[in-house]
Amino acid sequence: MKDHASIIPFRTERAIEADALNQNPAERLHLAEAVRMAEAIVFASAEPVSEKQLADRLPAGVDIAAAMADLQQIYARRGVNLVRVGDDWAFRTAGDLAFLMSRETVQQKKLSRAALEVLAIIAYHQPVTRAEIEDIRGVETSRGTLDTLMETEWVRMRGRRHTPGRPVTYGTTGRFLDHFSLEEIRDLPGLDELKGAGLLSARMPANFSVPLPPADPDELTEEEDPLTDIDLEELGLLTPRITDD
Amino acid sequence: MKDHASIIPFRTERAIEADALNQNPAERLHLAEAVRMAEAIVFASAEPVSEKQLADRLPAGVDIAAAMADLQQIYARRGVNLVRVGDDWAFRTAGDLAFLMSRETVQQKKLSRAALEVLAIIAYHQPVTRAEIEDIRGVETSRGTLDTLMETEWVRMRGRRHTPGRPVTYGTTGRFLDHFSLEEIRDLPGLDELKGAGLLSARMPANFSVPLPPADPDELTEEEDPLTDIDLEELGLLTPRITDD
Amino acid sequence: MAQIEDAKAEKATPMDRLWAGGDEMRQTGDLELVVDVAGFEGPLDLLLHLARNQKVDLARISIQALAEQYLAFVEQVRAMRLELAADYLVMAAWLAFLKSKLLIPKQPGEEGESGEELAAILQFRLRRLEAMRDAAARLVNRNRLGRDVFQRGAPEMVIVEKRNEYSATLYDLLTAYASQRQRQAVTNVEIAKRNVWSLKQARDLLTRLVGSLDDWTELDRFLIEYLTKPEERRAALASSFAATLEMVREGYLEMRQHEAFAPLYLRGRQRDNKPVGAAQ
Repeated sequence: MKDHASIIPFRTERAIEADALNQNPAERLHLAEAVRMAEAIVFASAEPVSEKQLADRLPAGVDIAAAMADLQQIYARRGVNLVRVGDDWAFRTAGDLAFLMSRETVQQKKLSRAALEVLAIIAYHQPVTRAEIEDIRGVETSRGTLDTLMETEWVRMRGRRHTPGRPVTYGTTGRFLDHFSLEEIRDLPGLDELKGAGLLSARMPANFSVPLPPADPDELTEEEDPLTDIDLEELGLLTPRITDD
Repeated sequence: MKDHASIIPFRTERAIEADALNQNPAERLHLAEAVRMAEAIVFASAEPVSEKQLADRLPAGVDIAAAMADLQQIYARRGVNLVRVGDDWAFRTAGDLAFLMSRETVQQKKLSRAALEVLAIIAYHQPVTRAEIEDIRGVETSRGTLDTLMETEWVRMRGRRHTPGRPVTYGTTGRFLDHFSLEEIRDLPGLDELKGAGLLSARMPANFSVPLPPADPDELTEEEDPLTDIDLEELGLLTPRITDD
Repeated sequence: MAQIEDAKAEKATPMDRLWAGGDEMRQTGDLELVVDVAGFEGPLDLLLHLARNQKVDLARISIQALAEQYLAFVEQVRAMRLELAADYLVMAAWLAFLKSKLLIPKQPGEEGESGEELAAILQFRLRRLEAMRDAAARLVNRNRLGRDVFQRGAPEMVIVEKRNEYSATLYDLLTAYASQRQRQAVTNVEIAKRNVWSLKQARDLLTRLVGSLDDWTELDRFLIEYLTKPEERRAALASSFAATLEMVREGYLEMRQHEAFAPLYLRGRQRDNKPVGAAQ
């Protein structure tokens, strides 16, 4: 069953012929066999394998360095490469295929009612601060709701308002337009359209209005300052730079 | 010094040339890249990888079967081989290098003779019920034996037989195939011969070779007297029963 | 007795019995057989062992001779007053029955299998068990994972990143917005209230504005530049007036009015004046 005597050579006839010019065939076969053995040993090992460990297990007299150089060459353009880790040898996924080693799992989620409300207010009233959102909704907005909206990538921090406390202003993103199939933010229906669609009562108070979002939501208004790196650090969106002197 | 390395290709140039005749170059390149990706994915995993998992991670439209056939051929004579385990694929050290690898052996759990016999019966007779296993062995199977086999994850409950009492049926798992280096159940050693000889039947098949009867079964030998019914009754053999002193 | 102990041992540590034990030659001498009965996996196993001792192919074995051997074995065990498990005795009885059937040719019209048929069934069972035993031996000698053949020793983990994907329709969005705004608009009283100056707000404002004034000044004039909406002005006046009264009482302000509905004049408290509610 375990007929080790007949190890199948894996080199092509041509290769052996070519080699015969430099080495005698027996020697060449010997090295080729050692390469296969080293391949199996490195593959099966939980840790990178040192040349000493290989020497202990390969037949006596094998040129380990030559065998490993062979093996490295063999795997050079494969999906898996033989690499040096310190002085040891190990197989690793080829660098250009590293993306295969991470995978995203996507979970479909529905936005909560609160998140939808906040999102809509941000869309219509942008640039809008958290306090203003709360004002419009008449309830506090939980931190989680805004986080969720940021995670959707439909909402972004735009800048900071020129008012005491310099509150952060929120607005929508290009992804928001994409997701809701809007060409531009001003395509959001206005008061009359909402009434026409039956979403708003026809008898709203006279002073009730639906704001018209800015034509170009990417441009900061006069009341806004751009976000700086320092702002982002404060908001916990950038890890503070370690300044070493 | 290391120039010999370049002449140990995974596949012969000739083989690639031959392939090129059948496919256009772009298609060929596409498959070659898919082969590299599949190689990286399967190589990275200790456990067999299913074709479904591969399909999920390779570019759409790749002919997985063709890619794996290619890869299997590429590795056919290397120190590490690509093996099929049921519908899954795995890299395993080459079988002929067992003599080299066995020093890595971790002390494995040894199965009792009874457990091994039960395992063989489950493998060759699956789906098989406990009663059928007991019929084949002529002895009760202890609960522990089946538990041990289930623990190894080589054996699983498959379902229930459509017979009165709806007994549970047992079968082997992918791990069983993997452990015993089998591609599929049909590769069990001697399966066809056993089937042909009728030795995998629950009951004696009609064509089972009946022992040669004596030349004249009706004729008693000289040492024999005919038995009467009274003899049989005296011996208590007409209705087999347990005699205890 | 040995068999029972063995059975217990198997239950306690099922792993400890080596399958390899089956390869050991069992003793065939009668005495050893008796002692070794615990080593058999039941009567069929014992029969198979006896059959192998006939040293012929199982297909050509004499079932009759086998039955006799088995019965002789059982007799010997009983003579030694050792107990045998029930299965062994059942098998003995069945074999004795088989032997008798083999001796008497099947009568026409007789029910059940003939002796030959029963012998064939026994032979089938023995061959099937032997086949499974051989199969087990072959299986166990294959290249086995973790013994002869190895998997990747340092598997590279696939990092799984979990990401949430949200979905909502424009309709969801608009419905949420419209109904929320409408809800707020209907319970709109708060919006009016928001424009009412609280006493404290009015007082803070007055303190800031009036504190440094020495001359009589109309109250309205302080407020008019702040208040553009008429409804706000009314509310602000009311709060300011209340705040003014409070501040006069506390002696920070002085206040006067010539007649009803005439403008109200305020000024900061004069140092020489006594802090009394002069204008009341």
